[in-house]
Amino acid sequence: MTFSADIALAGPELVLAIAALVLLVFGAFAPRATTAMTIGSIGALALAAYFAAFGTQGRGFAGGLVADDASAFSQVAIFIASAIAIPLGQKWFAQRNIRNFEFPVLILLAALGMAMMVSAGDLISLYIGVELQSLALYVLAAMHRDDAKASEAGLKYFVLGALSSGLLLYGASLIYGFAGSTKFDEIAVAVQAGAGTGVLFGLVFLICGLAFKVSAAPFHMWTPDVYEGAPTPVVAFFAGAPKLAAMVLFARALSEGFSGASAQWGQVLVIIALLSIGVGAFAGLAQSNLKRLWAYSSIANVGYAVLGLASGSAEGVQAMFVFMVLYMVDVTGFFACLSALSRAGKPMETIEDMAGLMKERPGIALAMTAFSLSALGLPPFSGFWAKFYVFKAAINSGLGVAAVIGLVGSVVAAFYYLRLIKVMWFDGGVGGTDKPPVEAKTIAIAAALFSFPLVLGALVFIDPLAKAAAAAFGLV
Amino acid sequence: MTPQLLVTIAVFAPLVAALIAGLSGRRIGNVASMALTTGALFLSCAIAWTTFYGVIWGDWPARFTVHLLPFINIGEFQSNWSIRIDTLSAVMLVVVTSVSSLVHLYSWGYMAEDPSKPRFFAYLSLFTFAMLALVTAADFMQLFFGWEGVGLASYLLIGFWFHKPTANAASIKAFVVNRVGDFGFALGIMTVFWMFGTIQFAEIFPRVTEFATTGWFFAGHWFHAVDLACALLFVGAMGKSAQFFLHTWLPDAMEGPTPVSALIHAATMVTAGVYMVCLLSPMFEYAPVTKQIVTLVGAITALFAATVGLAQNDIKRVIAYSTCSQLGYMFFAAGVGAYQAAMFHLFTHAFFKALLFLGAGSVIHGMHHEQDMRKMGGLWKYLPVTYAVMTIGTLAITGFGIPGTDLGFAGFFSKDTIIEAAYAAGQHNPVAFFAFLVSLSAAGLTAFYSWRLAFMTFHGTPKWAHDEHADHAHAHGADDHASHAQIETHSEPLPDDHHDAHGHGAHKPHESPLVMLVPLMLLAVGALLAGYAFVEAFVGEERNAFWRGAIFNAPTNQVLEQAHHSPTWLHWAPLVVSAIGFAAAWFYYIANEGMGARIAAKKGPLWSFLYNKWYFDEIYEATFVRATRLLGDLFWKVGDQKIIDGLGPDGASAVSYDIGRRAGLAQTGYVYHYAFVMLLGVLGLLTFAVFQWQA
Amino acid sequence: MAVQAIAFYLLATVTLVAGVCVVSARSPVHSVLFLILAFFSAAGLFVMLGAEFLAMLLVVVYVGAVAVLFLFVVMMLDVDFASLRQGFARYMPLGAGVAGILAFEMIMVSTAVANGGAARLNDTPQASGADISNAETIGRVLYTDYIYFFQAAGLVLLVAMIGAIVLTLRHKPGVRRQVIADQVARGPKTGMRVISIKPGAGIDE
Amino acid sequence: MSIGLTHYLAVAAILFTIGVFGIFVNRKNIIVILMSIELILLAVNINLVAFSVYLHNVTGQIFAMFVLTVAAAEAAVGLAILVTFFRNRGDIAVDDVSVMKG
Amino acid sequence: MTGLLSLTTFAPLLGVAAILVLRFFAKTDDEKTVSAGKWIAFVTTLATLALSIVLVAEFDPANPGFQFVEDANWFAGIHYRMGVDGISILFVLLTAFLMPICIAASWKSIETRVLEYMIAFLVLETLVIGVFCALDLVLFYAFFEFGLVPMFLIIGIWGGKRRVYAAYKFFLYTLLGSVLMLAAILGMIGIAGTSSIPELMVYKFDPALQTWLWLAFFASFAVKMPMWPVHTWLPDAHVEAPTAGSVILAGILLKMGGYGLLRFSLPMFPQASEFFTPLVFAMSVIAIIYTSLVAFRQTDIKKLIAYSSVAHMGFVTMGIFSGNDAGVQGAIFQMLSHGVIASALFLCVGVVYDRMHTREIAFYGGLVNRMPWYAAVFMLFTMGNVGLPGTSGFVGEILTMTGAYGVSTWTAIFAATGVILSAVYALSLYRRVIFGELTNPALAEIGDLDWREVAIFAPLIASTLYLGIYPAAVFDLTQASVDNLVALYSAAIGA
Repeated sequence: MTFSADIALAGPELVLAIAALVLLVFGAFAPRATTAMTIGSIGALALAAYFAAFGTQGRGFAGGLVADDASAFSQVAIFIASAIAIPLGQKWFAQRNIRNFEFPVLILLAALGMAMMVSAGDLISLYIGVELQSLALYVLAAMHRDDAKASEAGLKYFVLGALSSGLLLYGASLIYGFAGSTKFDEIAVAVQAGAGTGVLFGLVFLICGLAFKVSAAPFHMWTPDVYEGAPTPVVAFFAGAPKLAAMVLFARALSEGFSGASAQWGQVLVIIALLSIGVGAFAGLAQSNLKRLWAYSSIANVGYAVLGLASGSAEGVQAMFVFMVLYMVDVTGFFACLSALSRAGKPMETIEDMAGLMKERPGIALAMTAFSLSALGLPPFSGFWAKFYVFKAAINSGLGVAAVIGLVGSVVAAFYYLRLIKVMWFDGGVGGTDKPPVEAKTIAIAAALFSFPLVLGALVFIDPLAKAAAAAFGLV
Repeated sequence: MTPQLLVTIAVFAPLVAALIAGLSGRRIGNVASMALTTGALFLSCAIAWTTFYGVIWGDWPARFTVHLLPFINIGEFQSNWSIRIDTLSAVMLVVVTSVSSLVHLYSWGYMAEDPSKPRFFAYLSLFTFAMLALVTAADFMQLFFGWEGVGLASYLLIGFWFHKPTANAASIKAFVVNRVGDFGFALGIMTVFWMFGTIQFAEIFPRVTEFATTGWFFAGHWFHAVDLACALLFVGAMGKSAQFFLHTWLPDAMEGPTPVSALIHAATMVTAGVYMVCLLSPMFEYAPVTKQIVTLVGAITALFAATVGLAQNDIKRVIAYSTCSQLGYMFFAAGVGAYQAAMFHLFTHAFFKALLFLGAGSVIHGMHHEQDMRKMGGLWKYLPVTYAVMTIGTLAITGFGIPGTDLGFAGFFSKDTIIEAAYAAGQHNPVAFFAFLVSLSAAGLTAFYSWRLAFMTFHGTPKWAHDEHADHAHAHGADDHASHAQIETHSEPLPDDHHDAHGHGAHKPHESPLVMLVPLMLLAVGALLAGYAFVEAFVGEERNAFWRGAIFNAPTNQVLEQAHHSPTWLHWAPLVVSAIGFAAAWFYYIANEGMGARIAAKKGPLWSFLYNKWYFDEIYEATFVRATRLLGDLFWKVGDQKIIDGLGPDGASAVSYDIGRRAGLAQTGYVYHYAFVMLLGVLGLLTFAVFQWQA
Repeated sequence: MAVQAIAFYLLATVTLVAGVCVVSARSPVHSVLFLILAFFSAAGLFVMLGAEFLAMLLVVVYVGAVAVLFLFVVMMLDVDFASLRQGFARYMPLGAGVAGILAFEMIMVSTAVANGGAARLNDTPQASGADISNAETIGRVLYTDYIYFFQAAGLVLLVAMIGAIVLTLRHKPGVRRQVIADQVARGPKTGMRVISIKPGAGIDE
Repeated sequence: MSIGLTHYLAVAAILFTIGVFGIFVNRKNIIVILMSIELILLAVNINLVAFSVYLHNVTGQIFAMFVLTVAAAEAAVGLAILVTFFRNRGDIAVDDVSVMKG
Repeated sequence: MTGLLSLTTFAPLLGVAAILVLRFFAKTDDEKTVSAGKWIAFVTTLATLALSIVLVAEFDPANPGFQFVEDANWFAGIHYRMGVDGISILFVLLTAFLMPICIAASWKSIETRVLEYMIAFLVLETLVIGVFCALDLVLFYAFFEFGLVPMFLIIGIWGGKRRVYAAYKFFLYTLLGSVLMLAAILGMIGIAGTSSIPELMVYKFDPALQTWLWLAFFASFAVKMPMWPVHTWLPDAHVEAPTAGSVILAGILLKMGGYGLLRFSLPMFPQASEFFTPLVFAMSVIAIIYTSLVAFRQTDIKKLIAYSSVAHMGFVTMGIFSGNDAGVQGAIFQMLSHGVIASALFLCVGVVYDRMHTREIAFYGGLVNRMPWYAAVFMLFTMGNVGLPGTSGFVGEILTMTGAYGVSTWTAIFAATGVILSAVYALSLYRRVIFGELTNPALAEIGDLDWREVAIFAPLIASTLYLGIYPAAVFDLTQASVDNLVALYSAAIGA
């Protein structure tokens, strides 16, 4: 593998890195050219997506970078989600008179980190990718720096994130020491050869670290607080793409490096999945802040994705891919709705704020209804199909009981989604909501249309792509 | 006109009339509705007599079935809307249409003041249709249709005066008690279906012998197959014909207008049970145990109802219990195998009982809707025609006639045949012998209460001129043990809502209009002659030519034959006991007028027992009705609300919410707590790994 | 060997004790100082292992940059540190218990190296390639095999830089600052305003 | 007795635990929490270096180097966030008033 | 005639589109817009009815298989697969038949958010027809499950005082049941490798597995039916729902449970069905007796009728699991009949509710004095509810009991007591509401049925009587399919 070939493989990453640098410089000199920044960053993401989708595939940089169907699939998804976040956030910050040309740059860098994550073939690129992404997100979370909540959110996110990085690293070090390598393919060989329990303990730490990134229980505690505190468009961003990236990384690390131990990590993942589903379902019941509510919802949903992964089969990974993509649309759309809603300049964040929304803002209310029903897992909304894939995979891998528990959990969770719908549809409102910004509204409605009915057609395309992506991991 | 078309017209004419009168009675007016229904009934009646003649003596086929439309057609479960004509159904056609048409006519006068005449006539015609459908059924489904159809009509007619709470209660009671019977009936039909694989009479009857010796598994036990089926079906008959245990609705049914009582609760509907047993004689003949049951139930009813009849003061109630008792006669006749005798009694009874009821109606009408016999007396002067026909009816029901000759009222022939048949069967069957004893004693009781009625009403000193209020109070004083329904019974409301005005004492009783008297007289002719005219055909030597196989007797069943050769004393015995009954009634109510009232006033235990109808209503109220209410409340408030909802949805959601709240509390907002939880997670997973993977 | 052992135990003890002190010191300033001590002794351990380059790096980066940064922040923020120590002892037992179990399990895992893992094949430490120094060993691969990671790590630092600026850089209100970009962007259209005035109407400013 | 890999690993494990312990035992002082994280990373580095030299494989040292780099970056970001937090709250105690919980 | 089925299914959505366009151009909800919306909804439902009649006319009753089949590959092995057989076509017809009635019944009683209401009903119609036509498990599930949403909104927005509680209860209860079914569906797809219902009907699942699959499906359908003891959502939902909502709920939604049992449980898991027959029988007879007794004690008219619905559904489950011709046919017929009669009864309640805005039985009494026609109509349907021969209620009851008798006489005996009890509660309700003197002064001015109400009741009266007198018309349609089903079932259980 020549260096130029390696470079070709890293196309998307290079595009993003260069774009980030260029835009940073540009922004430093023209901080008010918001539109140009937006267009530039979206263009960069589009170009990166193009490279991801149509660039060459293979392993490069001594195995540190793997460009395959899985990375291509997830990178495209991540870039789209990032591109959506940019105008959403720009508008939101503009409304609060915060002009941050760094915002798109940070998004680009986070996207770059995620791109690294999904194409990591080595523990080191795993770690660096995770950190690149995480650091960008810490900053993004605290970016509304005059807001006590936002900085508290950033702080919590940071402290716990750093702790989780520590766990992850400790696991990585153990794996390195016991397997003799940081490359997934070599680790796989060592595991097959019986690298012993040391590697597996390392794996447990690694799983814990990654579980934090996807906010799976019991490493979920940061999620509600951070979701509540962080700026809504930022939440829209990091509730979706980073989780997809982390899940793909999860899948890749486990399936490429530890396929020989799938029985073991399968058990751990089932525990994590069920805990997440349980926590997400029950703890959400008593919430009134929608962002917190949706945080719990995301915990539960991640539980489903992890359950798919826990199946340890190609089908399970495919399910995870489909699930995460569909979920990403959902959650992005929902937070887009939230960011669009304010009453007399004050953001509407509690369930009670939504009273009578159906009369006042039927478009947004319908969109939110769609997202709620989708998250509830009601057919034919996208969330149903997401769960459909996951549970099918789980049941086919003999995780029937876990699947049933998960399904029952979804019924419990249904209550809080219904509550939101109830408030929007049944109750009378006080009125006086502000006119929603067109960006957020467009994104919200587009996402709602995707979650139903477009999803019925979209799945025809997503299904084979996800299948190919899952096949790239070489699981059976 | 083919016979098929004729009978179709006969069956459907009342329905068409009922529909027209019911749906557009207001538009076409009272008279038109009444004329239409009555006309339709007379048309049916004419056809019925034609059929009767044609089938038995004429050139009509002895039996034929008109298939109209498929009803239920699932595999073997084939049922059709059809009209089955044979001697049995022809007899019933005649009975039903004759009585019904006369009742229609009578109602012109009786209901003259009622504002809902079209509705009343529509109900009557509807009833007639249902009854005709019942008697012409060719399979169990249609039989059941008619069975419940007459129940519906009965319900509607009992509750005709819907403002009266008692009428409503009585109508529901009638329906529900009938449903209890239908419960058995339906199970019987199912048993028949699964046994024979069909519900068509024509297919079942030839195959009964196949099952005569086999068993049938039912409710966890083995039963004799045919016995079981017949017993279940007989439960239905008990309900419809107000037999012991299921009789309670019949007296209350007197809440309905009197013509209804005459038509439905005396002449036709209540005899449907008897009709069914006779119709199913090919089955009952192979059900020895059930026949015993039928005999026993019939006998007990005959005795029981007669005893209760002794102590009642409501003129209609007395006749109602009398009906009950006479139905008992019919049943044990059928039970001992003398189906022909049962049918014969049914036939004659229809005439004289309708006569008695309509006569009573005439009295009530004449007394301005007073039904309490204690407030009558000496009416013969004022209502001469009624008096005359009532006397004929009383003579008929007491079975007056001269043994050894062919002279006698209708009841004489039919009742004596039954008594003789019971005696004949009783020679080698203790149950039948019991029935025989009952039949004799009940004949005496019948005579007593029938003459008591006649004496209290028509003879003695008039009591209707007395001070109304005092008497009224007294009546209530005497009634304090009676059931709720009965207290309210003694007046039929005038439609124009002054029904609770008892102060009619000032008016003199008056004879009824001609439109009421003509039916009475026609029925009186029937009560006089029906027995004499048809005794040979029904139960005599001509019976085989008459029935033409419509009633089946097993080869071993020679009851009727033996009955004809019963000893001479037996021919005289009924007359003697009747005479005793008459004498007693004369003694208490004419010779020592007021003695009956004094006995009643003493409220001796026997009197109370009889007056309160053996406390059946009270017992049922205390058990079934109360249990239903209690269980309903229990299931609702405890079962549904506390247990199912409490443990199920409500409980689960409360628990879930609580868990959710606690989970929220765990989310303290402190970073170190979160870190702690994370580390606990690590620790937990690590420990899990240590134990799980190292082992 | 004994010298090595003594050195190891000394350094290890100092590292761990310093670690404990970092966590438990009353004043954050002391904590930072103990942190520096811990890094120094850890660097000593690295030297013992033969990884001189990393030892140097540890001292330079951590002691020179990170620890100083900490000190700087500690000094800069005017915090009443005494009050921040309340409640320290209350959860000690529970925390200590959990930490104890965790440590036990982790040591168990670490010692599992004796019966499994790639590293058990070598008894002797060897931090460098044949005939080259530790720094050269690293240098040979850092810009070849690991160029990708190296560049990415640079981006991580970039993010940190941007982040620090975004979060902490303040433009004081009321202070007029030269905005070169604005000056450059200023053209005739923004620099000039054409007002048509009706005769005799005057201008409202 | 000779000093082997296990000794280093044990030291790292204990140091790691101390770091972890520091995080949840320091109920108020965020700065110390950040320092605890540094301790954890140091433990990891000891692990990596020790493995590296005993594996005769330089990757571990490279990895440790990146960990150092990232740790520095983390410290920078962490302290920046801390400063923001302080500016908003005038305090760095994390348990006084936690705005978000439940 | 491919496409006809899809057209019938999705025709109501065209109405939805039309209403949306209308609303878009009208901008406001003024009276004219609302009225136009109502007419659009009404005409749409009528058109759907017409389509379904065409469907029935084109249907070949002699063919036991699925007809009008449409099949298109979708994704992940799922097909868009539609078709009807003798069993499902009737439910399509029933749905299409009741919908215009619902729209008409809501004409005046719904005053707020009328367009949304109409949309909800039209969407619901599509979903319900879809349930009966879907031949792919996943498609079926999608239709089945999404039906909860419009109903949730109908109860929640236009319902009574405790509408929110009722709506939640309805939704969550049903959802809990159906997620278990979803698990089973996924398992079946995994094992059989297909989600095609016709293929699964002949696929022979391992008997041990069948038990679990059966239970999961049963959980869903038992809640939907609803069977005792998971019935408590129904009275609440009925009481709170607007009249037309109750009509749909009782008339159609409950039938989805019975349909599911017929379509899935019996043919797909015959061994398990046979194994669980005693359980189902026990639950059925408890439902019949228990809920009848509870119904007897109710003080709310709608609740009483709701409980009686549970009892009547007990006959359905009993009939289905008798697994013989009479039982299965009876169950299907009972569902149809109940669809008509219960709907009519709820409409009867609606008539007085619209006038007096209370459903307390004690409030009424003596209505016959002022509303003779109403009394007559109510009487007819009360009698249908009681199961009087000549009304459609009878046929289903007697057949299901007959069917059950063939399997277990005890069951038939207990079920037959329901015949008595139904008379008790239905007649006492009738008496308390209709008969007696008109004592409540508030009722003095209450008016009889108007022409619109008469027009609503007329088709229901006609079908109650038609089905009661000539049920053979239905059996002719279902015969072939049911025979086939019963034959397969009997063969599978070796009976």
